[in-house]
Amino acid sequence: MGRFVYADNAATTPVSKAVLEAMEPFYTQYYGNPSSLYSVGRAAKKPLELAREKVAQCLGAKPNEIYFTSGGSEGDNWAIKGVAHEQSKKGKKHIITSKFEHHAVLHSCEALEREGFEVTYLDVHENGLVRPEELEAAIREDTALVTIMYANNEIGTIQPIPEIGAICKKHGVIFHTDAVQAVGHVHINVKEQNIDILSLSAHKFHGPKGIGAIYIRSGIRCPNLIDGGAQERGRRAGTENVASIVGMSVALEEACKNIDANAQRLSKMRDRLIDGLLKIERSRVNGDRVKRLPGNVNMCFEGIEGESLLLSLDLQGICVSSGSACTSGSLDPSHVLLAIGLPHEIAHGSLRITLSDQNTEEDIDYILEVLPPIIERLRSMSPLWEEIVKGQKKFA
Amino acid sequence: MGRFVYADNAATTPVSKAVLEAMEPFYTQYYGNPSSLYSVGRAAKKPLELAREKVAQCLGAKPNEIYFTSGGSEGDNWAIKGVAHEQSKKGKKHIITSKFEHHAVLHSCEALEREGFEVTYLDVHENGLVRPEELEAAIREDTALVTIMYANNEIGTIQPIPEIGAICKKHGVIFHTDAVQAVGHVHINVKEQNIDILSLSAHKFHGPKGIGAIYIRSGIRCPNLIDGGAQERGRRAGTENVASIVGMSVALEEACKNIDANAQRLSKMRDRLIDGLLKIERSRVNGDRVKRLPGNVNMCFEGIEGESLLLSLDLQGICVSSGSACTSGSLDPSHVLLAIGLPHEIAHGSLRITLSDQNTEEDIDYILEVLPPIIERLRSMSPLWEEIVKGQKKFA
Amino acid sequence: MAYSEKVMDHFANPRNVGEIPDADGVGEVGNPKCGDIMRMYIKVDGDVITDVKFKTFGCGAAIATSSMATELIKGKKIEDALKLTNKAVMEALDGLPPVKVHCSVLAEQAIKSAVADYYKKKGIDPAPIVGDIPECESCACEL
Ligand SMILES: Cc1ncc(COP(=O)(O)O)c(C=O)c1O
Ligand SMILES: Cc1ncc(COP(=O)(O)O)c(C=O)c1O
Ligand code: FES
Ligand code: FES
Repeated sequence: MGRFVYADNAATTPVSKAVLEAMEPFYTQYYGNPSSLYSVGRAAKKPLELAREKVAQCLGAKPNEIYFTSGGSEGDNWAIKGVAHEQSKKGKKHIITSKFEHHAVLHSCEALEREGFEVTYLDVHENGLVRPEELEAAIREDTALVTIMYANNEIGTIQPIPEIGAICKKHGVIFHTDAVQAVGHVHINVKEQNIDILSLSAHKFHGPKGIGAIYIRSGIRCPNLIDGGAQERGRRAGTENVASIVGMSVALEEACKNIDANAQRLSKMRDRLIDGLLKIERSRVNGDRVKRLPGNVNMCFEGIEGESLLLSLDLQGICVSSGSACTSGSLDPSHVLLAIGLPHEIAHGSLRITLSDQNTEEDIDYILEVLPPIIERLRSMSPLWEEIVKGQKKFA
Repeated sequence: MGRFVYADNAATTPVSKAVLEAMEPFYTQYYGNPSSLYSVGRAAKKPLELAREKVAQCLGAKPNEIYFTSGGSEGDNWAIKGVAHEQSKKGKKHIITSKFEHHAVLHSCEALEREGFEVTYLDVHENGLVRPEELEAAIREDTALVTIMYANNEIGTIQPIPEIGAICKKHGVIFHTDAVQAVGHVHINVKEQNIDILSLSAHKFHGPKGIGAIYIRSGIRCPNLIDGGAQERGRRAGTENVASIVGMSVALEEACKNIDANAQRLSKMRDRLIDGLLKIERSRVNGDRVKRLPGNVNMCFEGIEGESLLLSLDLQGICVSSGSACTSGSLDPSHVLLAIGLPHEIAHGSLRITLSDQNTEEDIDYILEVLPPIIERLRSMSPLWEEIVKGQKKFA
Repeated sequence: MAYSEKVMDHFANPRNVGEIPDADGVGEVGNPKCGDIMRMYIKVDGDVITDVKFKTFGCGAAIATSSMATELIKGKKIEDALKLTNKAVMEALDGLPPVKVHCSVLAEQAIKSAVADYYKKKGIDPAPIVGDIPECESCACEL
């Protein structure tokens, strides 16, 4: 195996050394319960509040608008189910979202549909973008919530969040965004962008897994998902995971400090990779090429099945992912790729390469060297490819 | 400061060295998303399933009955709200619990009351124990759930769980127990004890904070609290916190291996401490002296206010608590002490000392040396004490 | 979901990949739902399968089961090849993750349909000899 390249940073990122070092003392020395009054408890309380300030600052929020959660999924569930239940008291039982949200959002919406809520799933079109005018047209008298992700986790497209925020504000509708893929990678300011609730997850920006945060604009009513003790000002119970919270804040601070430098460097690498892979015949890029996350490459190769592609890459030391049904164990290919209009057979052959600041130009060289022969080999074994080349099978 | 004694292990415990060592590789090497197919993902998946097996084994459950959560509060909310909502479809909208459950249970029940559920709060009497016959009498046709904690977090009393389990089984009612304080400290076998759902939290047995598990007997319907990805067989979404999960399993295995030895050693230490402190005039033990957790000491000293007592102890390097960690900051005395019939003034003067296997006989010596003079000093400053001594004020 | 070393070996170095231009029987099976396609070519001498090749569009398990299946029937009598079940193929691969069981069904189907094609070409009704070609159960039930 020549080289090891981890390029699945949208799935999760390695914890940085600085983050791990920041976490350790909370396991060994300051292990006290931060709600306790004595020394080892107080020693854990201050860093907890400092972490809250850091997270708030990175989002343009106030510290008392930040609540710590166990990750992005909890945040999405809390925001969507909470606001929906609260608004339904006023008879508002309509939710607007998009067709290609993360399952934490989609399945929360589906749970609400079973309770009698009505959900509008906005089209994301071929480029993977929600159209603000379509969103505005979907708003009704009884719309309780708009929930649109900041950036898509598979194809990396960045939604027109400020425009959506302005529309929601104009119509007095609460706006939640799942910003799990965006936080730490693009500039976010919840006040300027009129975001009412935002969920994030630490492990997407070199923080630990199992920790996240939610921003809830002060004044917005969003009943608890997890009731109990008085932690998080009574809005999220559970002994605080101080080590992970501190780790997250260090990771986020680091990411936000370097947003511009990383974005510039990564988008250059991304574009070089895309251009190189587009030389492979019958390949295509999924999602808008410009309005996308700096580190996101998502492509399809006709006649190729995604799982065998990623297993082959793994054998060469390259970690990437595929929206193929075969990887997920479900029979349907990625709902994201179907939402942007890809036919099943092509959606089956998708490849997602997601870079972080830890990747290098050499990584790109290596992928560009290794990938084309793998495609060739798999195609030579593929009965489908034969038909495609013979023109018996027509693709988009 | 002479000595440092951490004796608030019911609030949280320090992570053991072995646990921390077991966690580290998942931050630095095996950081992959366990749902991924490639090497660094697979390397995280196996330990995750091994951890599930260990946890299952410690509870007498099957691995596919264990789901990882973010802690005890999440587990309690999931179990109670989930079962309640499911059973309400059959018209069952009555819940039985006790007066001195943890707030994660009580506030979940209150949230359900606001939705129209009816809740019976069983008395726990002066000894802090639910009476099985009273529980049986409270069961109705429309009882959806019985939720009784395994051991109380303040006074450490251990409930008659096998009896309660048998009664619930007999009447076909689902039985959940918040076993956060019990797991790793007393023998639990969910099958033999007829427990249907059990929640636990790692940081009470030298595991990390922010991670826990729930056992749901196979066949029991308990809809999701957190919807989303296919993790935990589709029942609890969110990228798995592998490091903490592995840490928890190592901690639990260690605790369960040593239950008998620890219980024997700790209960001797506990009894020596109680006997020593009872020599202080006008002191009393809260909760049954026999049916209590091996490491739990909970006492009241008349004329003493809890916070000043614990701050004084902190100045001498002793970490203990008064009431519970999550209630501190509120003005009301502990609902647990009120539930066992203590008047407000006495409940205010409670002291909880909770030992773990890391405590020593020297710690007990030190507490016994330091505590009496503190009580004396505080009493000498207390106008209440004056009245008590003069017999103007009568206490129970 | 993790694959055994055998599966990875057969995936990385598949045996008998390719086509037989003058095959005596060709079977193509596929599942429109999950989009996988497997094509198997056989060469027959008397009642013995003397050569076999395959082409597969599918996941790692699909490719590995194709490869293993061809190994298991090469040089065997037709009647023995027809007895090969997807379970036997899976066992030979040291197992498959539960969600991948259906991929091995494709391999069993492909062999049977190649043999059926062989008989058809000879003007013999394959139905009584080949029997039912199994349906993939996974296609019907939810995973
Ligand atoms: C009995 C009991 N239940 C639930 C909890 C909540 O657990 P966690 O803080 O891990 O959410 C605790 C401790 O805090 C507890 O002692
Ligand atoms: C867009 C998006 N939302 C939500 C999540 C869920 O976050 P977590 O796994 O931390 O719960 C993820 C990633 O897994 C994501 O990419
Ligand atoms: S070929 Fe699609 S899952 Fe195996
Ligand atoms: S063969 Fe793929 S689903 Fe049955």
